Amino acid sequence: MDQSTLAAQCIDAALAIILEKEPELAQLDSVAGDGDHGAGMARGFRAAAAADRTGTAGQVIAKAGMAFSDAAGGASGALVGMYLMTLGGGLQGDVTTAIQVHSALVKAQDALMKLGKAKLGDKTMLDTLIPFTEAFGAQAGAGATIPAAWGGALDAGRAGMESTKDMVAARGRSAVLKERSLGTQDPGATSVYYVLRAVGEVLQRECP
Amino acid sequence: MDQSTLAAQCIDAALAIILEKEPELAQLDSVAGDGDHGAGMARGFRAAAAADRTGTAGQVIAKAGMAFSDAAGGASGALVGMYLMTLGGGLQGDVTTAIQVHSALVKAQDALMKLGKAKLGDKTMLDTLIPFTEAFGAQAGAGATIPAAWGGALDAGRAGMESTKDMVAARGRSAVLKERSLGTQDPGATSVYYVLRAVGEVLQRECP
Amino acid sequence: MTKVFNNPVDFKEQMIKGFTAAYSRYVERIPNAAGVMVKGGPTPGKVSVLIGGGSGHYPLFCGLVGKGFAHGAVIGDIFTSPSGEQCYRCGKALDGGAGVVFSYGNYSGDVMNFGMAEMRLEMEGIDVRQVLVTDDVASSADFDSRRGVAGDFFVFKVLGASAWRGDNLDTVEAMGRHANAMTRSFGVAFGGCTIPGQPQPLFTVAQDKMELGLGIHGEPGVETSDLRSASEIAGLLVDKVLSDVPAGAGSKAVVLVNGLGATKYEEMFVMYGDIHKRLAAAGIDLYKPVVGELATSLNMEGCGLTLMWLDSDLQALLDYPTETPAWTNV
Amino acid sequence: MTKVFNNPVDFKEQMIKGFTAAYSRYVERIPNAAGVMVKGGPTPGKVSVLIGGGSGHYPLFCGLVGKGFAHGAVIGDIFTSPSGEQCYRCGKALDGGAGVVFSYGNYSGDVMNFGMAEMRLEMEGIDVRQVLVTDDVASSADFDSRRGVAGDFFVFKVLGASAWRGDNLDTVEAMGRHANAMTRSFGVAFGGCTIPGQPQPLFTVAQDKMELGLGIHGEPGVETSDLRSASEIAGLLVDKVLSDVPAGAGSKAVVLVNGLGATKYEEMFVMYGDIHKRLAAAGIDLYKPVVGELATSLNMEGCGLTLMWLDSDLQALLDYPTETPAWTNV
Ligand SMILES: Nc1ncnc2c1ncn2[C@@H]1O[C@H](COP(=O)(O)OP(=O)(O)O)[C@@H](O)[C@H]1O
Ligand SMILES: Nc1ncnc2c1ncn2[C@@H]1O[C@H](COP(=O)(O)OP(=O)(O)O)[C@@H](O)[C@H]1O
Ligand SMILES: [Mg+2]
Ligand SMILES: [Mg+2]
Ligand SMILES: [Mg+2]
Ligand SMILES: [Mg+2]
Repeated sequence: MDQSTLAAQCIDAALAIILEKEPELAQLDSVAGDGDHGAGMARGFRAAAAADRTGTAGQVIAKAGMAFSDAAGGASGALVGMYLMTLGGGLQGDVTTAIQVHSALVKAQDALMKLGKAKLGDKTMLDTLIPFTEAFGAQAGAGATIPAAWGGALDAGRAGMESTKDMVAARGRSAVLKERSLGTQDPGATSVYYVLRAVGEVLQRECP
Repeated sequence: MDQSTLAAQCIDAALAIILEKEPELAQLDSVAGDGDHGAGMARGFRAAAAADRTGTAGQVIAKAGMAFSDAAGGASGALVGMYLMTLGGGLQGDVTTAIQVHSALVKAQDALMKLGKAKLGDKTMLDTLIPFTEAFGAQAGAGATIPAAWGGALDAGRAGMESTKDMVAARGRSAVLKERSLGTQDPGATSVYYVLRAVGEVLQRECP
Repeated sequence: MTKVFNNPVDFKEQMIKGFTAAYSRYVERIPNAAGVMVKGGPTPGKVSVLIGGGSGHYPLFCGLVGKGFAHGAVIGDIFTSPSGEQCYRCGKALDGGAGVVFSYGNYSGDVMNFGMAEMRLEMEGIDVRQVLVTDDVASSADFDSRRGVAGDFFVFKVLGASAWRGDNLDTVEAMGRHANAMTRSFGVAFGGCTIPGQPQPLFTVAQDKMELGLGIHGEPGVETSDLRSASEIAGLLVDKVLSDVPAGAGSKAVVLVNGLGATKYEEMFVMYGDIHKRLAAAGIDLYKPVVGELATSLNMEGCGLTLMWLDSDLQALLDYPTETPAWTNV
Repeated sequence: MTKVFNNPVDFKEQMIKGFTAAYSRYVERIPNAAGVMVKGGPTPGKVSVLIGGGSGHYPLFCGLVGKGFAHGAVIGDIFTSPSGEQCYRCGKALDGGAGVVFSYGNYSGDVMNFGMAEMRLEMEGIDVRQVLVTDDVASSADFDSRRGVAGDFFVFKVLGASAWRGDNLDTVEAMGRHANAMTRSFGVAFGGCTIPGQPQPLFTVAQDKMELGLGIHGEPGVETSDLRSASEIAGLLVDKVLSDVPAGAGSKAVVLVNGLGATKYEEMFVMYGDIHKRLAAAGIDLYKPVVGELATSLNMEGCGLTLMWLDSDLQALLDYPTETPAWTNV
């Protein structure tokens, strides 16, 4: 399978898991937010999956990101859209090593942080992303393949996601409600983990 | 006890029973009406009980009717107010016989019918009033005292009230809903019966 | 639920006090009466229009008092006609010497109470006319027996404009009757409202059902049906209203999609797209449509469609400038 | 419950279609964008004001587009900021050559998306300014971190009037910032709203409780308390708003009691009586109070109090004539 098809399959897998989890995400966002996270992520990935899929894997992801951003709207539309656009832009030409992927993941994460001005522990999607990307980097440094590094980093992402339960939101809509968000997992951290896991399954299956 | 005090006591008794039954009347009026019958009757009798109580029994009742009408508003405010005003006007001077009372009841009933243009069987308060007044007249004709005639006529009033359950409304707000009012006792027929019964108890107690 | 009140028994009086405090730039209290009138009172030598009914329908009735619209409103308790005494007092306060038109939705309580007030005023030499609004096609096959719902707005608007521009009593009355003859409404409900202080809504509707032909007093509809999509509801409303096009109607009509309180603007806009298309397809030239809350029923869930077919008279009166607490047009 | 919709996924687009069909006498669709603009588009040589945000808040945002008010509105999905792309397209369509002011409530999604649009437009040589509304005293002790609620209405009104009367970009921006600096709100909720297609409201409030410091996106409040009487709620709202009187405030203030959707007009009037008395007792000269629905949250039960303290600049702009679908003043 060529890399752009693989990228496209990852986007399809993300769409599938988000559609499946939409009610759960809506519910999580209604505790201290406005309940639209599930619908927004679904709109975003529907548009991403319908975007033009010509060009390199990086281009496919970047175009998906643009479509995502426009369709989803909201904080997560801007953030995830920016992330995907930067990720795509970071994946130049043929991508063969986990090191290459890690460098693109870091760039995308930096762009997201610059846009949203949040940091680790603020109870956002970054609490999934940052530990995932760090673990991915460690695996990549130790010479793991892309699917192996991805698969190996998921546990860190999951732990990060789960840690948001005990956090008080410092960014985004929920920040106003402070302690009210305690005890509930962050919707963005949750959706991002689901997407990472779904992408990991595609990589495992398609690049054995 | 003089007759105007007696009249005042009847109004107090009416107020007491309506306040007790207010939730039931509200509930009955909500089935095919607008739910305000309990509140309206309560407002009406509160005002009636607070009205000037000088003069003859007839004058006390007429003034209570004026106050009732103004405070209650709505269909029942106009109808019951008109009824009490006419009833008071019909009770001239010293009232000693049931025949005298019957003639005033008939006048009041006629005024109510003229104002509301309803007739027996239209599922209104008239379905309590008309049989009650007729039975009262029969007892009066047979020589009964006022309390005896009143007490003896109550069963006819109650039967009339209960008969409204099987009627389809032809007048008032509920008329629009037709069959939807079937099975529910008319709120106005119910409140009027409660008032007649409460007045009967006062008469029994005070004019033994 | 209705949650904001003090003692339910004082609800109406406190509401009038708050309303007149907020909108003293448009209205003033009618002394010793449950009513309000345009600031400065009636204009000597001109006809006045007195509207009224129970409360719980804001902006009906008091929100439509002001320049170019109604001269006054008599205010009953929640869903309860004002008493004959109050109608009398307000009618009397509003007479500028050229007569008063009473206008209200056709409910038996209102008919009796306004009727008694008319009798008293006529005895005092004040010329009173009555224009009853009977726009709800769901409520009866017989036009004159129908109740008044959101059509009140258009009929009052026409009456007010006619009086403010200086028409005589006969003309104002005739314009109002003509407006009513040209107005039709039909509504649906998805849930009942709660009278202040009551523990329960007046009626409930199952999640997957709706009521057809609702009133604006928390009465349930005349029929229950399955809940439909916005497009299907639009079709139903249009069909019902167009099933009874007034005799003599031209093609132009002003259109109102009215919310009853808890069915909100966005929902009504979604539905309005289909209503517009269907009315246009039926050959109707839609004039200045309005989507909003002009005749509510506390926090009832539901909405309705009202059309008033226009001729040049009615259109001119509809466009007559007004300034009131709830409605301003230039 | 939100009951009237077709496919929830198409809700926004169908709403925009219905809105523009109903109000084509005031607005037109911005081509290829989720937005509307005043009929005829921007005036060459004049500053334009673009407001926007998620939908579910009607008359915010699109209902306030028209002469004298906002030139355009960019429309997001229910409670969801419009995307950077849509903000960009609408901003671009609205530039009349003298620059564009973006104004919206301060929510992180809106800040990011309008921010990205600003960057793109500036790259194309269009001068863009941003006026964020931060009126909700409940949301933060830090003024600039507060979210925008019903204060949107006054800030937009001032911005629109300043632009329509021909002020330059610096002045329009300065007037808007000044309006925001002088505006404070606080709200309470009695029940949550339901997003179209969702089976449950976003939050529920026990019958005998209320939420203090609610948002207008169906977020619960910052604190739960026992349900109070109308008078006590009035006292609470006044106390909270007056706990943070802006520096430099004079004594005159325009007052809004805003309903969130399912708390109705009569309830708000009952409460308004006490609000008026308490504000007057605190030495405030109340200017043109409004009791109505100017910033809703679908069918949420709740209401809030907003004050904008006035000087002669703000008063003149507030009084500037407007004609929009949801607000007209002469
Ligand atoms: N500034 C931020 N930086 C990173 N993530 C954020 C930020 N603000 C919000 N988020 C994430 O976005 C999620 C909410 O997304 P969504 O509900 O779509 O946006 P909105 O708050 O506009 O309704 C949060 O759960 C959080 O993970
Ligand atoms: N035309 C009428 N004649 C006699 N009784 C009537 C008439 N219309 C209504 N009623 C009585 O009034 C009752 C309703 O009273 P109420 O709820 O106070 O008035 P409204 O219909 O104005 O809300 C009905 O149950 C019925 O008994
Ligand atoms: Mg959200
Ligand atoms: Mg009733
Ligand atoms: Mg009633
Ligand atoms: Mg959102």
